[in-house]
Amino acid sequence: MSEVCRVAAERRGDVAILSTDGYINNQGGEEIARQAYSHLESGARALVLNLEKTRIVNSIGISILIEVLEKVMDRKGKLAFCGLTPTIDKTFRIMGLAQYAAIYPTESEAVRAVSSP
Amino acid sequence: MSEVCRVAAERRGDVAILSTDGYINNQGGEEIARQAYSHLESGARALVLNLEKTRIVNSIGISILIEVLEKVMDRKGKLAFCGLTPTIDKTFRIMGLAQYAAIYPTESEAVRAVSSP
Amino acid sequence: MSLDATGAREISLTIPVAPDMEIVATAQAAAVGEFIEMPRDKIDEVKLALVEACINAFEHAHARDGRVHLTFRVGREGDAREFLEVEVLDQGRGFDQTAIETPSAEKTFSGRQKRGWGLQIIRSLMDSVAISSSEGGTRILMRKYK
Amino acid sequence: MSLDATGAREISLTIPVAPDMEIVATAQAAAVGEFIEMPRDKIDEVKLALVEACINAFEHAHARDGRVHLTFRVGREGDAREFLEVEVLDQGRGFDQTAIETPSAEKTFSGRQKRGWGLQIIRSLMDSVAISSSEGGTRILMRKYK
Ligand SMILES: Nc1ncnc2c1ncn2[C@@H]1O[C@H](COP(=O)(O)OP(=O)(O)O)[C@@H](O)[C@H]1O
Ligand SMILES: Nc1ncnc2c1ncn2[C@@H]1O[C@H](COP(=O)(O)OP(=O)(O)O)[C@@H](O)[C@H]1O
Repeated sequence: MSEVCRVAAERRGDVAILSTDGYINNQGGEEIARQAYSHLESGARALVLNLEKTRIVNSIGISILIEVLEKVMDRKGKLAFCGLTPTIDKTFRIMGLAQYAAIYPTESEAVRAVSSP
Repeated sequence: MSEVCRVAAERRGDVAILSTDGYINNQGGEEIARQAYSHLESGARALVLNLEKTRIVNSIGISILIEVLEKVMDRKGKLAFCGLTPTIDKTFRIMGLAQYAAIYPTESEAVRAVSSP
Repeated sequence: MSLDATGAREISLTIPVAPDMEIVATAQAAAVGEFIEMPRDKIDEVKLALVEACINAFEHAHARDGRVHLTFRVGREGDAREFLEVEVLDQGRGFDQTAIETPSAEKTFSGRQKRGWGLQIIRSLMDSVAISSSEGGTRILMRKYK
Repeated sequence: MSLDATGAREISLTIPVAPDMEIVATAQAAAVGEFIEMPRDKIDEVKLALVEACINAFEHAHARDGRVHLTFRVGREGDAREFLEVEVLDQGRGFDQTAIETPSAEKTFSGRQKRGWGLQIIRSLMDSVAISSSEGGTRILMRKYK
């Protein structure tokens, strides 16, 4: 378990897929936000956050993810999560994130859901 | 990391292959010895110990493995190890086990080496 | 089981108030959880609760000794299921629990108040939580059944 | 790096004298090793050295408090490589180091004396080891460079 959260990005048309690896704390959250905003600036309309390789997201990390979600909603874009462990899923539900963002088991389902028809 | 060392056995002719999973301490060592002796009693002439799924063997565990090795040598049988991590390999060398038992990277090499021609 | 909640048998861990030390502490929760063969998802819940308790101590306590003290105990209530208990203690300035507003998704999403979820997460993920706080410091005692 | 060997920043762990507690303690060594990005094989060496020091304390020390106390520190000597230091302390009866016979493969394989390798393994796997022992107890201080 490394302290640094790595965030890898992939762009498919107007969908940006960010995949995290490791603990999402404030720094991890900020790195996700930075990459997310840069994709939004360059025309991405939807974001998929794949958290498959993350086992812990702390409440500070989640509060930053909520800011990202709000920014996406402001722009009438879409955001979907995938690859959540049961604990992360539970925490997202506790904090209400699950009411505002879609959660899918797999990345392909998430990408399909947010892609423009 | 489970505390219990599981030992799985497989018999191929007169070769018994014991595969460990977990920490080898005195109990783990004794379980290996028990299974090894039972195979020797029932006609096995060679033993292969596959430690691929073990990351720690303490000195008490190794001292029991040395007893098993001596018993095998008394009966003019053969014993080979495989799947050792660098640390376990190093420890076996420190304690001189490597001088008396053969060590191979893979199980198939170990089995080939101890099989009767 | 050689570790119990009677006090004699417990594992204590002291970490400095420093970035990422909460993650180093989760390793101990995981090891003790695995020791009693607690399922992985429950261990994850204990780990996150522990993380939240530690970062609260890091952020808010201003501990006089610059440390956070954790104690891990396993036990069983009568014939009931086994549990893992984690105590997180700081020698900080404490806080008034009655003054803490319960967070809600509405408040979080409408406004600027995104923080304030730590204690709520701890209570939701653990089976029981007891918090005592005074000017001497804060102690969170939390338990998760296997 | 927020953890150093100056004393202020260290992680301490206390475990009871009980079966398999040494393995629970290795989780902490691994977490601190990963924290400084020590390679996995070196972490394994630290873990085994720690296991040997703990089982010595369990078997031989008869600690008055029934516990073994571990301290983990990371540091750097001048511009040299980073290191992980592990201290294993017991409040047991101690031993006379001059009376300990060095083990050898010959003795191990010829006779009945199969034990006696713990300290040798610790010295071989760690980069530096200092042992002090008296009637008050035993302290093993060992260091591994990254
Ligand atoms: N260990 C502590 N020491 C002092 N104050 C604390 C401690 N833990 C929590 N608090 C107080 O309780 C409040 C709520 O904590 P929490 O629910 O974790 O949310 P957050 O940390 O995001 O504010 C904190 O803002 C702080 O005022
Ligand atoms: N923590 C300790 N307290 C008391 N005696 C110890 C301690 N550690 C080691 N010793 C003594 O040193 C001897 C050698 O230890 P070691 O090399 O680990 O081999 P072993 O434990 O197999 O005997 C032990 O037999 C014991 O007499």
